[in-house]
Amino acid sequence: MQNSNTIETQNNKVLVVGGGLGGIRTALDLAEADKDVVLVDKDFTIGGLMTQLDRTFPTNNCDLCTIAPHLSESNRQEHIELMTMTSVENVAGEKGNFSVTLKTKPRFINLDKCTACGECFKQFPEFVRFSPGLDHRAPTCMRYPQATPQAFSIDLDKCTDVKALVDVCPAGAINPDDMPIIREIKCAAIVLSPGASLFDPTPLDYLGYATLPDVVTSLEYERILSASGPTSGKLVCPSNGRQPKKVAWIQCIGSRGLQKGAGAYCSNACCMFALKEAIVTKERFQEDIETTIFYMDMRTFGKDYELYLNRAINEYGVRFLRSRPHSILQKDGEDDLTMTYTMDDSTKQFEEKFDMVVLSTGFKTSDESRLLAAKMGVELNSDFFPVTVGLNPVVTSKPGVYVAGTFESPKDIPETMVQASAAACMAGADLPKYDKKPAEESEGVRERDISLEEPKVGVFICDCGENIGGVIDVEKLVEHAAKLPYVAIAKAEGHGCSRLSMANIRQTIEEEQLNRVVIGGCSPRTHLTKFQDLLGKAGLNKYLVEIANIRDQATWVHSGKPDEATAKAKDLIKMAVGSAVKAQPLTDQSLPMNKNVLVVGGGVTGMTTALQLAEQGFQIYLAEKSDKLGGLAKQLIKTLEGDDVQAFVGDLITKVQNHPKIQIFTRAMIVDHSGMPGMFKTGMQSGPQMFYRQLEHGVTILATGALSNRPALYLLDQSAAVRTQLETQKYIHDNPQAVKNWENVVMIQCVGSRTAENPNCSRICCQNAIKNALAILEINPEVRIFVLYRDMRTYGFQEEYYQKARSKGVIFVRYDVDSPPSVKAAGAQVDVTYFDVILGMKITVTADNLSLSTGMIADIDSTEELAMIFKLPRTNDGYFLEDHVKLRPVDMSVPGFFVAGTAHSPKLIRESVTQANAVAARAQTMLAREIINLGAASARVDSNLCAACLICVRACPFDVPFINADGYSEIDPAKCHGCGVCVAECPAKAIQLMQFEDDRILAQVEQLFERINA
Amino acid sequence: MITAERKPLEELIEYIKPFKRILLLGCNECVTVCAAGGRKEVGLLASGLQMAMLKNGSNIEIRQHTLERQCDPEYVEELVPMIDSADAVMSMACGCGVQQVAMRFKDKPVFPAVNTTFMGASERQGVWAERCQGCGNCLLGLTGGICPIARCAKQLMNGPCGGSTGGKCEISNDVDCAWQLIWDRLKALGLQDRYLDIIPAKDWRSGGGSGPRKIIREDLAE
Amino acid sequence: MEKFEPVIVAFCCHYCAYTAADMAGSLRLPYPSNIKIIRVPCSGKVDAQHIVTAFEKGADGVFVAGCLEGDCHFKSGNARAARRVEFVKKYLEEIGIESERLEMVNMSAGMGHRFAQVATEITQKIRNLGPSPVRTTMAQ
Amino acid sequence: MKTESRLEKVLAAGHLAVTSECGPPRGTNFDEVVRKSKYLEGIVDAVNVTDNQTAMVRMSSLAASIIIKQQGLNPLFQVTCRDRNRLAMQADILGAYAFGIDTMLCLSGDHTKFGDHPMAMNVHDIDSIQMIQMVKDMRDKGLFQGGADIKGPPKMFIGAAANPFADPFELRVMRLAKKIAAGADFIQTQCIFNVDKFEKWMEGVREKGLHKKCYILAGVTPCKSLGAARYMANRVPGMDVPQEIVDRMASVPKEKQAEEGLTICVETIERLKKIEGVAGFHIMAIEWEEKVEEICERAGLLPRPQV
Repeated sequence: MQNSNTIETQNNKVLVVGGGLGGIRTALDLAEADKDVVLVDKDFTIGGLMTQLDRTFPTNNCDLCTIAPHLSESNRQEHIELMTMTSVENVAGEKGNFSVTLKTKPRFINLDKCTACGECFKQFPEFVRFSPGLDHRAPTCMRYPQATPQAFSIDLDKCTDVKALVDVCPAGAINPDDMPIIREIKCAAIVLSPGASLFDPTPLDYLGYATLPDVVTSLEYERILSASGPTSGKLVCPSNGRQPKKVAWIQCIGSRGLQKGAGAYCSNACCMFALKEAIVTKERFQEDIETTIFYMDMRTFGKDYELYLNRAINEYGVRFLRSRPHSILQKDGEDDLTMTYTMDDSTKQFEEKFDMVVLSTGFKTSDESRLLAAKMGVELNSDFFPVTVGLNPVVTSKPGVYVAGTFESPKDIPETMVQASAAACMAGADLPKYDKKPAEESEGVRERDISLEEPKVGVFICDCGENIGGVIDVEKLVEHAAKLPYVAIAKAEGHGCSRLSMANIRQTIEEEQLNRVVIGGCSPRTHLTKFQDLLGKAGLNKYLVEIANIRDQATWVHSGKPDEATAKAKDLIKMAVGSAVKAQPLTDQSLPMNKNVLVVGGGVTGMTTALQLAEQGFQIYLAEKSDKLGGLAKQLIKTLEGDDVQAFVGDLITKVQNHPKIQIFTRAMIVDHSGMPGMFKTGMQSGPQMFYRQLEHGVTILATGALSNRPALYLLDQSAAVRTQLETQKYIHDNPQAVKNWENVVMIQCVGSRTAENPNCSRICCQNAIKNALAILEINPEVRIFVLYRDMRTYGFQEEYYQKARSKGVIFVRYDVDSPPSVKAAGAQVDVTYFDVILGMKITVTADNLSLSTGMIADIDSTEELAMIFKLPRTNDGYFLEDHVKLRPVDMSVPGFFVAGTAHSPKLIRESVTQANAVAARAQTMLAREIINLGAASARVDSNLCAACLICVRACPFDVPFINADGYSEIDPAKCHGCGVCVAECPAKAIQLMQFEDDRILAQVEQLFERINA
Repeated sequence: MITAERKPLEELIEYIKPFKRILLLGCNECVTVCAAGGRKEVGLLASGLQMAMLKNGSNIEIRQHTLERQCDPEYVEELVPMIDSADAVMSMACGCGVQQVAMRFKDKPVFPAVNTTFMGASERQGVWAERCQGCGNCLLGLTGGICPIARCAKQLMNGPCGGSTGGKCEISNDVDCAWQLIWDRLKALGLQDRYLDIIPAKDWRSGGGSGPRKIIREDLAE
Repeated sequence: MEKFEPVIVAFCCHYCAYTAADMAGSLRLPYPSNIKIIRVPCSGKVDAQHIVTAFEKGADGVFVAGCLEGDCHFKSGNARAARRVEFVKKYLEEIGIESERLEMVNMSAGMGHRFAQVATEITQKIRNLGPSPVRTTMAQ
Repeated sequence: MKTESRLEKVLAAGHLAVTSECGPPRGTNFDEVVRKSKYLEGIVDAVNVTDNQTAMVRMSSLAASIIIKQQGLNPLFQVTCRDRNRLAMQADILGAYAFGIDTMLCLSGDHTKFGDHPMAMNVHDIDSIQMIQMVKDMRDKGLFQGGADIKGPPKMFIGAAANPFADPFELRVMRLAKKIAAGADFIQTQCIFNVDKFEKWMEGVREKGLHKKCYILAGVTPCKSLGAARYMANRVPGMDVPQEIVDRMASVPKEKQAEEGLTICVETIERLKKIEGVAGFHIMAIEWEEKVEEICERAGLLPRPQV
């Protein structure tokens, strides 16, 4: 790209600012929905914060493997233009027609040529940057191996000998004359997800972060644990390199207004973050290490997060201290750290020694992003987070500009992903409707029929610059390859993946009429798709290519031993040829897409989704179990933030009822279901006569909601003075006079939640209590309100309402799960007796009103029935279980199914609305397609061999195989995940996994040992 | 289903030592289902024998073939074209299959590769348990659908012996007391008094007591 | 006879072990060239037959590498693989091949170091064991 | 009177009967049998002669019974279903009766697993209840099970075993009823340590009036040592030795344990005497025959009545 100011005219695209996980998700959702995206990131590679994490809660998965596909995916999408090292200079225009000036810093490296061979980095590490950007304490040459783009960048100012630098690059990719590029683009909408930075504890000298090397932030600890981190995964104290015996975490650093410069909000993710680090630490070192978490409230309010907390306590023996740390210091002549702290139930000061202390630092908006907001004309709140409109947290004060992720407010990865998708949905809706470009296959070349041909293999070997060529003699390799059976031609191909070479290979395939191709180069993980596309263009079935990974598996790891490297490369190529010879053309499974949508559940979530998708022109069937729309929200009056829920719901209902594209079924009951993703058939009975009809639809969205819990505890339904928070709210609203006469009000938290029967946290109750407490005080400032709680879980900005309630005199008293409060009837009132930890005595309050925070429980009956009919997984407590807790929070494991709102887990309205929009976006990625491509890697049963033994049926991790009417095992390619477990277990050898057929695997084995046997 | 288990390799090697060319047979019925002698096991055994023989210094040639059902002569006919190129046959089918092959090819030594164990049902993936002994005169109607012949260590037909403890058989804690099961069933069905009828001494003729058994369906038999 | 160099087949699952091997590459972590990787979608795809055949053809060692326990991208494939490896180990003993020649290992995609380390350790172990009995007899 | 059996006479006369047992030697030693039986002479009404007890090969119970008969005692000929098919059983019964052996006990027999021939086939051609029926028909109808006439049918006094302590407990009384219905004249029970549980069982027995339809001899065993008590408590299937018995054995020094064992045994008998429906005692002093006399003495069961 040359340095001229190119002026864009089209405004039919979305600008996404920030290439972190959220930005990538937004971009992918839009792109997969056939919408154009410009994704800009100021960094050298995309990936953001998550690429620095070792493992993530609550699955303790390794992130590299989970995030990598997403990154390369985003690189491939033809709808996405990726601009790294780029920042927003200026914004003009309005929703639907913005023009944005972007500035790209010079990388001094031509991305088209660079192969990330690393030569330049080897020679001039001091000024060549390979995806850098780690925090100062965790330097590592590589942030993660799947960096996108796979390219270096150069800090030319530091460069002393430019000539030498330029010459060192075998690909001639270094361009010292590279200039900053100013570019103006037009777009219809903008999504901001630049993320947030983390609180810097340096100024807090009493924590010793600046002076004591063994005091680290949670992210730094993460780097130390990470396999790709500075210590390559060895846990050691930075000061002395010894493995710590005692590690402590201090929560709420930079959050809840606790320290100078801290945000007044709760940073939302730190509790789980610390839990995870403690658990992973325990997992790895068990008895050898002691882990302690110093905290005020454990805020594990997310889906199944409470279980995670219980595991930390019961299984891993992580120690929890409800306390306020006072200072950390290192006494003279001691290596270890001394922490002084006070417990919340006494004023006594304690001292304890630790080898390492981890500060759970919270989120903070960065100056850059504040600047960005200013440029965008986005209004910020007192915490410098964007003010969002009404009940939709991704909508800013500036029409056409949307926000997602930690830039919007502190949050963890799943919520970031949800918001990212929601933002994609909102932004996508702003795009002008335009005719879809012709689908790819039309431009693709017609495929050559090779069924009658002898295998004719072409072997192309990359030197990948020094990477391969520098270690082994590629020409020798070519000679050897040429002699292999079925090989018609073998060539050296320089940088095989460079545009030039790709063209050569394509030409050779066509001229020589090759019918199999073997590439000797790098990893199929990163490059297979690239070469598959190439074959397609050359008129060959894309599954006829095989890659021998002679770079990552030979030259890179045996560089010191050229002979061995050569010998191994020969073997790898021989194996690849053997496998390629057996390769057969495969057709991707594909189905025509039915573009109708079935939305189950007519609450806020269901209606919101329905509306969004209807607006995009899709036919919606909205099925509601009860006789009217609105769901649980009908019982709500105001949100904590003061939005009028009834007005909102009423408006939503009218819109839905009047929308031509939405067909509503009330008293609807799903009775049967069949078909596959993109072409479902669902039977439903609805209306007073339970009239049956079958709907055809391509996508199913579950928004069946949850129930408000009502356990028979604390005289609920026995004394008139006892109400649920829901009822309290209504009562306050309807009887202000009565409220005026109240003297004492008590609220009990976690009623029927966080118990043995219902172990999870209901998430909404703490803010409910605060909401009602404040409302009561509005009417009757004299009343005394006692809130009996276990942990106050007012996450995010709710924390500020919590503080407000405290300052207004609401009395918060913690009770222990083992000694809950007791309630006795006292005439029209009730006597509530609780044990006050701080006073150390029992106290009885005669309350005019006792509000029970009963929270939510799953609608077990409906979810169970639907789960059975749709064959969907559920959590133990009866909520629908998403496919991937972190990366696919609203997708179900069965393609074509999505879940949103309280059917997923307890939520506030705004959170449900966000998920509803997210689901709309995810659904569009499917609905945009004309056909659904299911890939080719699926298991196939040979019915002539099948003994119907059921072993595959039992072995399949996804319950896909079944014995069909003809008495043979049948595997639906649309449902098969392609793991091959059934293949390996089938006693009749009746199953083969396409692309990984047994004869191909065995061919590799045979080829490998050919030499030995000969 | 008939269940079977592969014989120890040594025993099999002893059988085939004298031979150079082995035809290794599988069966796609019961032994496939109980993972003892299907195509997969045939492949595994072929490799195993190959290697083991190699260690004994002899390089043998093993041809693998799996029949749809080795206990039916028509299927066994399939072997005609390949039988001459083998010095001996080893079959992973149940005893019936092995004999069927032996009967068909009188001049070929035929060896069993599995021990045919019992008629069983699969309890779960990879677990099979004995359920029937083919006594030829089914008692299940009297015993709540649980067979005391196959499942009681003493084949007691009139109730549990003194060794029944905690629902388990005296011979092992892993074995359920058949009579406990029967009793529980009868109670569940409200048929307790069934138990009081004395089941008379069994006529074992139907159970093989009077030599090999045969079933003839006149209408079908030719 | 010149110094014995074993040939070791590594069946690596696409999502974790194979990625870890790539990472060992990009981190330039040397390990013995005796290791030859075969890529499979999931360690659960590795058939007992594949392993046995590898030995039959002359492998001195085999290892199956899957995701960390509980992290299998196909839920439980790695657990099944582990059970299968145990089964084949017993079979190898029957055949007269030391079961130490076969191992199941687990690693996450990030663990380039672990891959290199495992590769080195296993190679060393097989070196000490010497050539597989099958291979020696084949040689004669 | 169905038979000439002394045991039947004693019981019919309403006396508390006493039986004990004598395990044949694991060899050919004739005198060994004689020696053991001498301990019991005049002490008991019948001597159980076990049939390859605990599935260990011993001198055949038929031969040993004959020897004991020749010593002037009354053998109680035991036959299990484990080792013989119905032909062999009937043949032995004829033979036994020919030697004047008129009392027998029909058993299923311990499983071979527990003995010294675990590899042996368990015959179980018929089960114990079917055997009782068979013997009854031989006696009362004079027919072989095959249906043919017997010339001189064996007039056997038919005994069966019952274990009040095995599971399922509720079946235990019904099973007894079944044995009686099949033709059992008397019952010898498993050794009783848990008298309460036995009492519970007897309630059931009395409810059905079974104690009127046949004689129930309560089985007792003296513990030789703490080890023996523990062994019976933990190892022997279908045995119920309450913890307090074990503790009581443990509470005394090793050299006094045998004595304690005898005392417990005697106390047990005393308690059992009080239970309605108990018609006598079967004292199993395995390899301790010499003590049977002392037990009977102390339990006031001597002298034996003349009938």
